[in-house]
Amino acid sequence: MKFGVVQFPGSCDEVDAQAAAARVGEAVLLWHRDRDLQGCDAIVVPGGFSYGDYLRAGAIARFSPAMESVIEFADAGGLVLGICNGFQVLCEAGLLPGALLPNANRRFTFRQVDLDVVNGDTAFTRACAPGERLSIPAKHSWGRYYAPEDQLDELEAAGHVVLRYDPAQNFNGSLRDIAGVTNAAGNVFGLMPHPEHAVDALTGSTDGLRIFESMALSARGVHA
Amino acid sequence: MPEAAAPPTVDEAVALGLTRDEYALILDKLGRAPNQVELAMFSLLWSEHCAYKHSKKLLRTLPTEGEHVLVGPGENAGVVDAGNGLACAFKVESHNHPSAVEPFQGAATGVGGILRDIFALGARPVAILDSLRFGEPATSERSRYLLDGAVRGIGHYGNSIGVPTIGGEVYFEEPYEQNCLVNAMALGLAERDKLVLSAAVGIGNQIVLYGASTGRDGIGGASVLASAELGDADEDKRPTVQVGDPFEESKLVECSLQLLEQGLIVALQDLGAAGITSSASEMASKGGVGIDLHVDRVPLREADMEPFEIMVSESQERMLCVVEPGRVDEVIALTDRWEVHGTVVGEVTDSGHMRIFDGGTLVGDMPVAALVDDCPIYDLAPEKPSEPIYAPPAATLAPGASMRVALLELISSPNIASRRPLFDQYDPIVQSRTVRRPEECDAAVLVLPGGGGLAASIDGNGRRVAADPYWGTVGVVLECASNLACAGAEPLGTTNNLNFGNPEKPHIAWQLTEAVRGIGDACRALEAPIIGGNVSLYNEGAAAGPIYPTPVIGMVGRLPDAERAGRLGFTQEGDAIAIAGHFHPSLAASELAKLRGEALPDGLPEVDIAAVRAAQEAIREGVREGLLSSAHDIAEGGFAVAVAECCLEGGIGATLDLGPSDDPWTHLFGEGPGGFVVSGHPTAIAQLAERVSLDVFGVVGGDDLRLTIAGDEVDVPLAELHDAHDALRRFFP
Amino acid sequence: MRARVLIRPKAGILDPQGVAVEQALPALGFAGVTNVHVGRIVELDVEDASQLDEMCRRLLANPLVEDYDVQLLGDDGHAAP
Amino acid sequence: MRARVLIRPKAGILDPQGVAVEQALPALGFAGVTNVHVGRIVELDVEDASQLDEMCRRLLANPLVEDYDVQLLGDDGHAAP
Ligand SMILES: Nc1ncnc2c1ncn2[C@@H]1O[C@H](COP(=O)(O)OP(=O)(O)O)[C@@H](O)[C@H]1O
Ligand SMILES: [Mg+2]
Repeated sequence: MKFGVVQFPGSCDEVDAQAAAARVGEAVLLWHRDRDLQGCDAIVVPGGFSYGDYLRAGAIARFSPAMESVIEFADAGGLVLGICNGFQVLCEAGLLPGALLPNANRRFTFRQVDLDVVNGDTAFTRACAPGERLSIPAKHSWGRYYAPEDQLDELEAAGHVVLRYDPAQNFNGSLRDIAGVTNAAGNVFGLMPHPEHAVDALTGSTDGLRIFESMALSARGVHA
Repeated sequence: MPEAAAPPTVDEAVALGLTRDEYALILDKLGRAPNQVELAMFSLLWSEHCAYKHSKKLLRTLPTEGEHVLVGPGENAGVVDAGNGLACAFKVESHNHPSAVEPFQGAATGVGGILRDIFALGARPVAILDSLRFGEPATSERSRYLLDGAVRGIGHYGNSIGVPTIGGEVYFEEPYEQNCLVNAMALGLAERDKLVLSAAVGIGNQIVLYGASTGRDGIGGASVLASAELGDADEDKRPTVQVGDPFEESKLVECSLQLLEQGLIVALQDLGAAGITSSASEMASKGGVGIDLHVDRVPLREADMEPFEIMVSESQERMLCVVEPGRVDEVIALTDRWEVHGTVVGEVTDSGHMRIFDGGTLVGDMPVAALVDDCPIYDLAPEKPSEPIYAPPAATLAPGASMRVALLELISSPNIASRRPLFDQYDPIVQSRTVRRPEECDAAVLVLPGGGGLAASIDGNGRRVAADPYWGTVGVVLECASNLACAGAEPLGTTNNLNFGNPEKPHIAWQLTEAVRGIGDACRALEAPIIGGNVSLYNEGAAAGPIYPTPVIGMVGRLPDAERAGRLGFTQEGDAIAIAGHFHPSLAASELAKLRGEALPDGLPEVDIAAVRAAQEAIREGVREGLLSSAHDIAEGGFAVAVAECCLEGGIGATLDLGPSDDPWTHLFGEGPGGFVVSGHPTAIAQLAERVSLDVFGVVGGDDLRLTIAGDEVDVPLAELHDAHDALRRFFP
Repeated sequence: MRARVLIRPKAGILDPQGVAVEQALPALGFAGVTNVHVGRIVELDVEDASQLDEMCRRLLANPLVEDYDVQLLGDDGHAAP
Repeated sequence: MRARVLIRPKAGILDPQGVAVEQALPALGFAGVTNVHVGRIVELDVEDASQLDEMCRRLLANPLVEDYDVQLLGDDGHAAP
């Protein structure tokens, strides 16, 4: 199992994501200017402030050569995980539905949040117990998930809403408390909280490991 | 040398901040009148900020050597040995004046500046701490505006560049109303043998400038030198506010570290205050060489900048490095990869002079020694003021208030209430090292490769220093070390930022002299030498008067095992609660005295520094051995507030009986160094009692804080405590 | 030629900044201000103005959540009639 | 009456957003775009348009780093002549 973590100028959590992925497989960094995905089995688009998040979070990074390859990889069914800024990039790139808007509280906010696993039967959550709650840190200023109402209905009906915030902890004002969604094919997943920062009890919780373990199972074609 | 226009007059020199005598000395050093470019450069390097004219003699009295010190004062930051072949660089720096003008950008560029000092040594920045001072937020709209802006600015820069902000401190006092303080401390990690210094070496080596292009940032001061081309009409072309670009700096960090990793450069230096002038001159001075600079090669953000403007520009996010001629192409290629395009702007010479060229013409030529070493250093004329210089604070606690009311007022007072509404806006975990986040422990803790840990704390208490500059400062240094002890760490080294008023005034000179004496004595006694710092003087207004004297102390310590890092909050129902240490509480200059509106006392009780150190060692060992469930040092608000904080952080109550007391208020709310609230299994506490004086007062449990003293009972439900503690939230709508 | 792009949150999408401004104004003594919205402007010199619309759709604005207007500016920097 | 406030970084002040956009465009195949600046717009209904200037100075803009322009809009939403 080989993870590739895309590194943009302004990425912050790419090394953390690489270290987290390395707990369940091999993990390499992929330079934003290179089209070559080095035969990775799964791609992580990491958190941070790619291109300073200037203009609009994720707006510029999505056009990098590496992202062009990631889009092809996703279209071919490859596993792609977008974390925080990576979620924003995947939405901007049209790989995921909806958009992320400035937090309702108008501030960068750090908080350890509880997430309900709404759909434990996806390529990214299959290692989770049914109805499991994950304690994972969130930290961002552009995390308010938005999609038109009818699209939200479809996403929920189709089980594409994968993670929800505890309603009392939805500081960014995401519609329907949505914290993470997949695409229709189920091979692309984005979430605002940072699973790569919840992989070691010493520095917080280990709940985030479920996401990476799930991807490893999926890449090996194991279906829980 | 070719002299175009007539040289600037002595009056222009004075307008640039030089004295007439200093100007005469420059004439003497050059053997002629300095031209426009030269005068601009002298005025910067001979400024208080660069030359430490009024503090250098005092700083020389500080202890700067110790077994853990790898690099002491004099470099961009000091460096200590973090073990396992790792070195930790750290330093605190102030950005007070810019933050008072525009708090968001002022604080943001302050963080950017201190981070550059860290990676200029080849260390990857791994943590930020901030130290803030404002006027009273409840009554001052300006203070709320400055607070909000500074916090947003620090978060903006630190969060965006991916360096965690793991700790800090903030206090609110009337004397900071006009002159707020924004100090930022940063830590960096490097492999010991990969450190790089800033001395320019190797005659013929090339000087490469990389990072942001150069604009007219921060040259407002020098604008008296502007020639006709850019007259008053274009004043606004000289922004008074510098805008930070954390995105640019994040590329600078990665590029700089790769340049070093690949061994492509021989020296590295950030461009801070005084821009390329001080960076190049200090590199030349440290290397005992000369440097030729070609201003026409410097990439500009704006057309037609004059040579002197380029030399003094304070544009942010720029670095200077020294490169062997054969390596220049590789260096440029790497800077291009990171989009921080490097340019060769000069070379190292054996002339011993700074020579500035514009399109081949020599436009400035000065001995490096004259620029860097020959600035006069002044003696202070310290004198203890005959009467108080600070007005008493406004009383906010009703006379005759009960101890219960006093406790809640203290817990909700701006100086004690939870800082969560601030640090919620900072990313404390990026880079995956953070073992103790803000409020989990008195010091922040980072885990290192191999499982050891680093603890960091930053502290200051202007009110106590104002009451007694010597013992107040000693107390600040001791509190910093106590915070480390609660984490289980012993100090490796100390940094400091001296925030004071106008040192040319005898009573400010006295505050400064006494404070530095206090730092020196305390750091010697703790064997926590000073490895760097910064000085910010003239923090006073004509009407407002001086700020409280505010030495800010930053300390970094080491723990053998990060898994054993201490915690502040009670954890275990049934644990015994004890007050331990060498603690002699007093209400003098305490938070309670402030709430009561009492004037500052003249002097604080003396402290037995050695006894406090011994207590810190006992607590530290107890934490390391895992004897203690929690440890928390007693600071603002005294014992009662410390216990309340342990309850709030642990989410569990406590019941204590302090027995009879001739002075219950002092026992509950008195302050002073050397006291700790610890909790643990009764047998463990008994073990600790064999090493440090200790009294068991109660047990952990329940949903209330119940304190009985001299027959009076104070009973507060945790929920009520919690709401009171959240008082700062309302200042961040 | 100089152009200005006005980018606004789509109608119906919460605009926290607009709300914050609207709520802050009365406290400062400004009454009767309503319907406040905060957006972005991008001003730029373009050789080929026909590219502007595509630039907006692909980069400057996110059509899912933002509306945009392109204004071509005369040399006086004001919107051409 | 509807008003629009254009807020831009002052001349001479670093505009990181403008730089980022300008550097991104060529990669997207948009050549010949220069002098890019990114600012904010605030659009609002005011009863008393004479208050707008003070509103800008006190809340909407930061006069230290930003310039602002006030436009009064006709009902068609276009700048009044
Ligand atoms: N209060 C202080 N105590 C010890 N060292 C200090 C103090 N103030 C400044 N220094 C040292 O003086 C040197 C110059 O400081 P500074 O001008 O802030 O450097 P820079 O421009 O790189 O930030 C640094 O090595 C700094 O550590
Ligand atoms: Mg420096």
